[in-house]
Amino acid sequence: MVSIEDYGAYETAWCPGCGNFSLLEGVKRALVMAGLEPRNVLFVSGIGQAAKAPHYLNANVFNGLHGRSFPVATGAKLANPGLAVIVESGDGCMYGEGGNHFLAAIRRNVDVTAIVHDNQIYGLTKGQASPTSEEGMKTKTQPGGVILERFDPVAVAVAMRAGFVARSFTGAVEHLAETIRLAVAHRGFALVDVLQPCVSFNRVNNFAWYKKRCRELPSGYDPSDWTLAMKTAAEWGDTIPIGVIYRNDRPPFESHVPALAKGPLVGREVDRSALAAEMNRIGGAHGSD
Amino acid sequence: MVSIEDYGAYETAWCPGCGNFSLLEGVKRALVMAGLEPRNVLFVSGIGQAAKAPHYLNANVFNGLHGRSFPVATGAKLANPGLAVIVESGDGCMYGEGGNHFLAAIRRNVDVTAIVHDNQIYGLTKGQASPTSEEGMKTKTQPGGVILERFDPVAVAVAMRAGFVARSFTGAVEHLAETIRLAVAHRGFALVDVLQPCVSFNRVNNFAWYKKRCRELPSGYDPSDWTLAMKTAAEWGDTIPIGVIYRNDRPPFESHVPALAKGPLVGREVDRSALAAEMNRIGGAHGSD
Amino acid sequence: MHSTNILIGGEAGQGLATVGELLSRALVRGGYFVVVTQSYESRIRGGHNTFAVRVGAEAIDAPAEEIDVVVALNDETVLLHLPELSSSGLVIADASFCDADERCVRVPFKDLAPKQYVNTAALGVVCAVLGVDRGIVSGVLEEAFGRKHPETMEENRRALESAFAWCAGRPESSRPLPPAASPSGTSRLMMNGNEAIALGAVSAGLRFAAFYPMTPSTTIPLALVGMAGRMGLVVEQAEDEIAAINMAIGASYAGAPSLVATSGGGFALMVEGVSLAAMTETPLVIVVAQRPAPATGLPTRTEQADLEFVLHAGHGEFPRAVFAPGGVEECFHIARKAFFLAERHQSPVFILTDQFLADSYRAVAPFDVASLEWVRPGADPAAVSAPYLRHALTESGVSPRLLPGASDHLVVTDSDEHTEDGHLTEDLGVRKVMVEKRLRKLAGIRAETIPPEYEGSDRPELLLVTWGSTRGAAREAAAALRGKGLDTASLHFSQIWPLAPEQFLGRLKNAGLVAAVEGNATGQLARLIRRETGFEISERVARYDGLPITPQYILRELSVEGA
Amino acid sequence: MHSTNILIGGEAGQGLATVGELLSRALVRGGYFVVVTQSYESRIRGGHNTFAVRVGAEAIDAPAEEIDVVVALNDETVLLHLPELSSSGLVIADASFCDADERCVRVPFKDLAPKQYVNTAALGVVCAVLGVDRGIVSGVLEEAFGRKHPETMEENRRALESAFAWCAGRPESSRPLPPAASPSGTSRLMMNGNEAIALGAVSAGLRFAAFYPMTPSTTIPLALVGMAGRMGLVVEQAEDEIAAINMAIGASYAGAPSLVATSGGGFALMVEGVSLAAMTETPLVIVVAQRPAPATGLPTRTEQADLEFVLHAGHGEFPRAVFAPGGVEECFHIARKAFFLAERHQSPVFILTDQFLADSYRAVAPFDVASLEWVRPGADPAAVSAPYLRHALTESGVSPRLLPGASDHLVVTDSDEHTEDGHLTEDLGVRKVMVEKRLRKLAGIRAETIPPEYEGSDRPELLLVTWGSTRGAAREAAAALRGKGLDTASLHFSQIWPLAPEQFLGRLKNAGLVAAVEGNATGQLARLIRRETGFEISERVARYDGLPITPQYILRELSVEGA
Ligand SMILES: Cc1ncc(C[n+]2csc(CCOP(=O)(O)OP(=O)(O)O)c2C)c(N)n1
Ligand SMILES: Cc1ncc(C[n+]2csc(CCOP(=O)(O)OP(=O)(O)O)c2C)c(N)n1
Ligand code: SF4
Ligand code: SF4
Ligand SMILES: [Mg+2]
Ligand SMILES: [Mg+2]
Repeated sequence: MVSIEDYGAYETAWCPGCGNFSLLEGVKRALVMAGLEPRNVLFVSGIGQAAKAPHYLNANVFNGLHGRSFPVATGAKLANPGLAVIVESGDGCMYGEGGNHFLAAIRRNVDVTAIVHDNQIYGLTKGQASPTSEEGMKTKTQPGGVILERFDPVAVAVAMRAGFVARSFTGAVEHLAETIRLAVAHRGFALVDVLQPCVSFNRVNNFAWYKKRCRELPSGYDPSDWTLAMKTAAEWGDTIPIGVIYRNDRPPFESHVPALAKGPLVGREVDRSALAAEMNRIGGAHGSD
Repeated sequence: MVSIEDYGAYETAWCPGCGNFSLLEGVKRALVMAGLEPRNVLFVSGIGQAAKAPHYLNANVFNGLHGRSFPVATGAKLANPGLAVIVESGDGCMYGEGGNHFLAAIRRNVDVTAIVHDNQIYGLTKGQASPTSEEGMKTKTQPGGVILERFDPVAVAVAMRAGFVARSFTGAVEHLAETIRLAVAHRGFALVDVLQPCVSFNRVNNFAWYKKRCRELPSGYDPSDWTLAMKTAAEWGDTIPIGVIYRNDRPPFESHVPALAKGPLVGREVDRSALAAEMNRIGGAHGSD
Repeated sequence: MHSTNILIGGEAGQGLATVGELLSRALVRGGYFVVVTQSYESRIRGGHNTFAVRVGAEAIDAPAEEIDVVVALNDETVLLHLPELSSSGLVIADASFCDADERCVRVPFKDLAPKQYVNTAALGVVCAVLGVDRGIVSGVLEEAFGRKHPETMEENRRALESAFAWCAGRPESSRPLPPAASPSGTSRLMMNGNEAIALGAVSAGLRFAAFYPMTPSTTIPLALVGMAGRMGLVVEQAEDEIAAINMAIGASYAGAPSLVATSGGGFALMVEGVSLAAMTETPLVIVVAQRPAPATGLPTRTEQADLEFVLHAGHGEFPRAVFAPGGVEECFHIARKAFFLAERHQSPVFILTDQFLADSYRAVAPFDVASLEWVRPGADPAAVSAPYLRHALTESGVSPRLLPGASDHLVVTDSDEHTEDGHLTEDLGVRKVMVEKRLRKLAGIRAETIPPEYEGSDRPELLLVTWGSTRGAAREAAAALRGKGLDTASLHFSQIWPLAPEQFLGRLKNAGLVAAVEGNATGQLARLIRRETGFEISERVARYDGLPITPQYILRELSVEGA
Repeated sequence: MHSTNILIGGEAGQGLATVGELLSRALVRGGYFVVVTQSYESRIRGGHNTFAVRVGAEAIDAPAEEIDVVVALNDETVLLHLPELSSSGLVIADASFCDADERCVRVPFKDLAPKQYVNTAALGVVCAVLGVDRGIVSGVLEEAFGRKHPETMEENRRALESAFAWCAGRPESSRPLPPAASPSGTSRLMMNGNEAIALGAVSAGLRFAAFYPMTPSTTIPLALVGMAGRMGLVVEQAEDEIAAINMAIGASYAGAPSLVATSGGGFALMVEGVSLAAMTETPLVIVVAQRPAPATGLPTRTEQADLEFVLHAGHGEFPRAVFAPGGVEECFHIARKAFFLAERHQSPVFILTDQFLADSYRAVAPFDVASLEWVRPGADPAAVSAPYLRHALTESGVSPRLLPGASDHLVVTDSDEHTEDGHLTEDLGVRKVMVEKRLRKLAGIRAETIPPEYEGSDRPELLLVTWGSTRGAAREAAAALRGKGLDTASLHFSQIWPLAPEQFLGRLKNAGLVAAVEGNATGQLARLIRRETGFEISERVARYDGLPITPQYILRELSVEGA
């Protein structure tokens, strides 16, 4: 039986009071609830304050480039579907630099879970607007206020009929842990956008701001109803719904790939006689084809 | 008065029977209807069969890299808002390689018109799946059929509340020309996704396939109703709605930029005394700041 | 070197590549050697394309310029290529295309076959003219269409027959090839450079490839896709090149030997990923199929102008290997070597090819796949003590690489500078030793450098230096010059980096005159050699018009008497 | 060279950079010269950061290692930096941090000021210790906080005063600076390298900049954003670096002089765009602020390891210029030159800086902005005949560039190979002349190459070769060696490409021993010089631990007797 201690406890490079601490806690609890052992978990992250998170627990870790965690996770999962692959990074990383991969990850539907530390700001680079920053928010680099419309990852993911779309909040650790657990259990792409106060740079969307607005979905909410989900996703104002907003049971990418029917790619032998046949086919040897 | 002859007539490198020819015709007609002279029009394109289109009419042309036409257009428009800037490229270019810029263009809402030749295939590179290819479509590189879910540019654009979102079809040149005219007239980002049969590589979505499905929006359709638009955008099956599916009147990016209040950036003088003040402010000279 | 050069010309969409491939296949099956040069435009229909097959009874290794037989699928082909026709050459064309020249074989195609079988008839005519065995041609045709389009096979057969019959009555238009040195029925295969790379990669254990389509690289993933199911590969079309390289890195990290293939502009987008592979010490094979640039350039033509770019691609300093196979067989062997090297030194390894070689079919002896070994990624977890340090400092710079999930050892790596255990660090002392650790790996890579291939006397008057696909042209030009009495040697680099000057510097110094023969405008290998050895190569043969370097081009550019 | 080195240390978030900046500003206003070295971690709070101010009464140009005054905002600072303290040095710290060493000035901060004004008190103490005029310090403080936070000004003032008062009673802890050579009230400005680049760019006519945040480049767009409204600039944060460079190319094409600034990994993503700028012949200035790599590396530290990368970035062959300013004033002038060069030769121009220089405040004489010219993009449409050919073949390779919309002439350009009118072509003859046209521009660029700066005797025993930000350290090391009787000279490259060997080869040959001093592990400039001249630089001083090269580091690495 795996326990929360198996996931360790480490010093972090985060600011005191940051929402990242609860997020880390929520992730660990979810993994324990899921009964996953560290050796079978792979965290893939990008660059940013959020992206440091996997360094603060015990697991396999590939901490790659800013914005590029989805493709790395995709490659790793396809090579070894036995790993539980979790992508964890910030809003800038996943929706800004990595925007195109976000779209592709939804469409490709590989069985990875994306946990986004959404603090609506670029933390590590000291407070520029991120894609999820509110219109009008003032920063050093946007002194006149953000002009671009806020990117709503939940709305876009629902519009694209992603397999699993959820929102949570670091101020609700139980909810967060449970949501992540569900996301990890989901077979296919799963998004958990986590509202996470940044005490150093985001003075607008602070803990109180989120706390006041976040409202769990009513019991009986049917996440399989796309129209309802789209309407729910559009709510972002005095109330912000948290929970599993949309889900469907599209089979994951892996289930369509013939080569994966026989198990992971890792550790396979080369079938030399099959290879000889391929060589002859390509080379047009008599009678083959 | 500008006439269609002003836009010239050129030999193309397209396949006989391709939908691109009607699309070119529709574009020219729209420009004439809009009363735009070639010298004031800038086409920005990427790479692909579609992206060659601007070479086949008279206008200013920046034919850039595969996938990168939005940022080039953004820069050019901000430098000289006096130009009517039209982005014209293929589905692979705009939604595949250029996916992240597509998201940003919607959010940034610079006054550019995007005309996408959506043939649901990569034409120039000989028939690989594009983001808009139908699930299950077989190609040389997807011999088992496309696994990824079809990217729906219209649905995503509506979900993101883009300023102007339309769909048209090369088999309806009048409709196409009028739709493009409206898009060009719209102040802010405007998308016209044009269904365009590729006779060489897309055997599924051919002229007849589109012809049978494309249905103009009913008169009285209210494109300012987001919920309705979202529902309409979701229709893709036995009928495919064409027309202006969604629009709003968010002011364009340019209207928020102080430097553009005084006109185009092009041709401005350097204000040397203002510069001296900035130097002293940065350098901390006595009494400035 | 006796050879016959056949050029098939027409518009894109007319099926000339199919005619060319079938002709080549028939020739290879007949025991001949071929060198195919494909020249096409960046469009799907129209324009002017050619498919040239140079045929030799003995081994040949370069394209030729003079044409012996033109097969013209349209009138433009006649117009464009008559000037290149040898005096005893022939043009095979529809009667309506060609009348001005007595070298025309005016074929009444509409009498020989219905419109959609004219290409088959043309194939028949050219085979008959060359004296290719009819049985071989129809066998090849059968294999190509018999199974896929049985309904048309009868018509195809008939078209072929009427072509042979028509030719039988025109002995004056016969240009029989000399008998093949190897008998008909030989087991030689026909393959182009990209197919050979794909096969070599799979034989070396490739399990994962990601790509975004880009000419002239796309036929590598295409070949892989073609065998993915049967060989157990995952070959994924990515949303862009950045995704492609990052996917491959992820797959390799997890234990699947991985490859990406692209061309210049696509590779430009992968550059950050190259640096990531180096920092995380993830094995990765990157194929860059060169085409003329800058930017989109000439998408379907050939060039060798990305050597310096690939050699320095990526921010920061790290070891890499760069190969440039000189022919199709070498594509296979170098692809294999690339995978082993990448795994052994946990570094990015590059294969530089180009459109000419990528598309150039050749006759190759079958590879001995029955005895070839493959890469087995990762170390034995049992042999590793706890705590496991993914980036442990070692003398060679190479640390034991475990695979995630394979044991209780956790595999941690980071694109930030990291401690031995893979976690990010701000310790500047660690930084220093980690830089040194990574760079130490270069010595190991250098110890395996393929020596450049030298051919010629010990103190030649002229030495031609080449890399990559120009190997054959330079060797043939050197032989031609020797034939004319100029003592000429050739030095070919199949590996560009790391260079091992002790392998070749003496050769450079011993030559009277050294000329670098490169498919670029600035002499990139020559510059590199000077940087590494101080030796300045004074003469250059440069080509950058999108066409491959031929022996004749070299002779012309050197302006050697009577060439 | 007499100087005093003050190091302020503490955690991120403690405000040490503010203390450092105010101290530096006060010193500059007092007529002193400063060289600031900032060292920080890639985090927002915690860790260990330092801000070192080296002060001289005469011009100084390099960081120093030995510390004369430590200002410790936490106890870790005392621990870490005591070993670097000179024997007559001082540690200014809270009484609770420091007791073991008699060099400690144990300040009872809690008696001097409330907690949130302790930094101001520390500023007061260090200024008092150094003998900085109290009026100047309080003026600087007033300017910094007076307008923005008037409510706290009184407390700030009081903290400063009690600090001065407390020090007045402790003459033994006084380390007065020698009088400044230039009188107080001098008009010298304080500025770092990135600010100087931003100002230089705007003075040269910059109208558009696009960026994606990346340390240590971000302060360039930040400086531009700060003046955008008043100077009429558009400065846009892009969705990624690919967008940034393509936006800048679009803006430049349309007529706005444009810049992008980034660091290694971000630049890696721009590489395809570089090639596009070259192919479309669009002027573009690209600033690459170097930091340790590969991959994410050490995001906030310094290095000079992207020279070869930047020099060869982009597929295909095309001309470019690469600059590497040696100091803050040069950042301004080189930024200006970059814009003029980019416009004149319609090519990408690079400025290579690094974290050290980017963040290094210096005292600089105000630039003569009242008389400086700026770039006026585009040719006169009236002087161009129809049909307008954007890429007309010319002897210099430069074609008249018109701006779209400025006249009836249509401006057409293409990332594909194109004809003179800018439309895409498959004509291989055109290809050839277009390659040559573009490459011809290099001669024009080379004619403007900044000669390397030489200092020393004609036949020195030792010659130190540097580029970029290491200029000052090498010059100071050379002077020190001369002081010790070793005839040492220095040769500094502010332009890396194109090199003009006639400007410097003689210097290299005339020196007894040549050492390349570079902030990288492989000696990139040395390799380039060998490639271009054949001259092999045999000695190397390399640094790659994330810290800037200091004069002391050079002396140590050269292991020169008694250094
Ligand atoms: C290619 C590239 N561009 C830019 C950066 C600089 N960078 C590092 S983190 C970051 C933003 C981080 O924001 P986010 O992802 O929201 O994470 P947070 O710090 O807010 O948790 C940026 C721009 C980089 N490392 N690589
Ligand atoms: C960076 C880069 N990657 C790949 C390519 C190759 N490429 C050229 S066009 C194209 C696809 C074109 O598809 P689409 O945009 O749908 O245009 P179509 O040809 O279908 O009109 C690709 C992949 C390229 N030119 N540049
Ligand atoms: S900068 Fe913001 S997000 Fe990052 S650790 Fe600090 S508070 Fe958290
Ligand atoms: S390939 Fe398809 S899209 Fe391109 S020109 Fe031909 S038919 Fe049209
Ligand atoms: Mg963030
Ligand atoms: Mg398409």
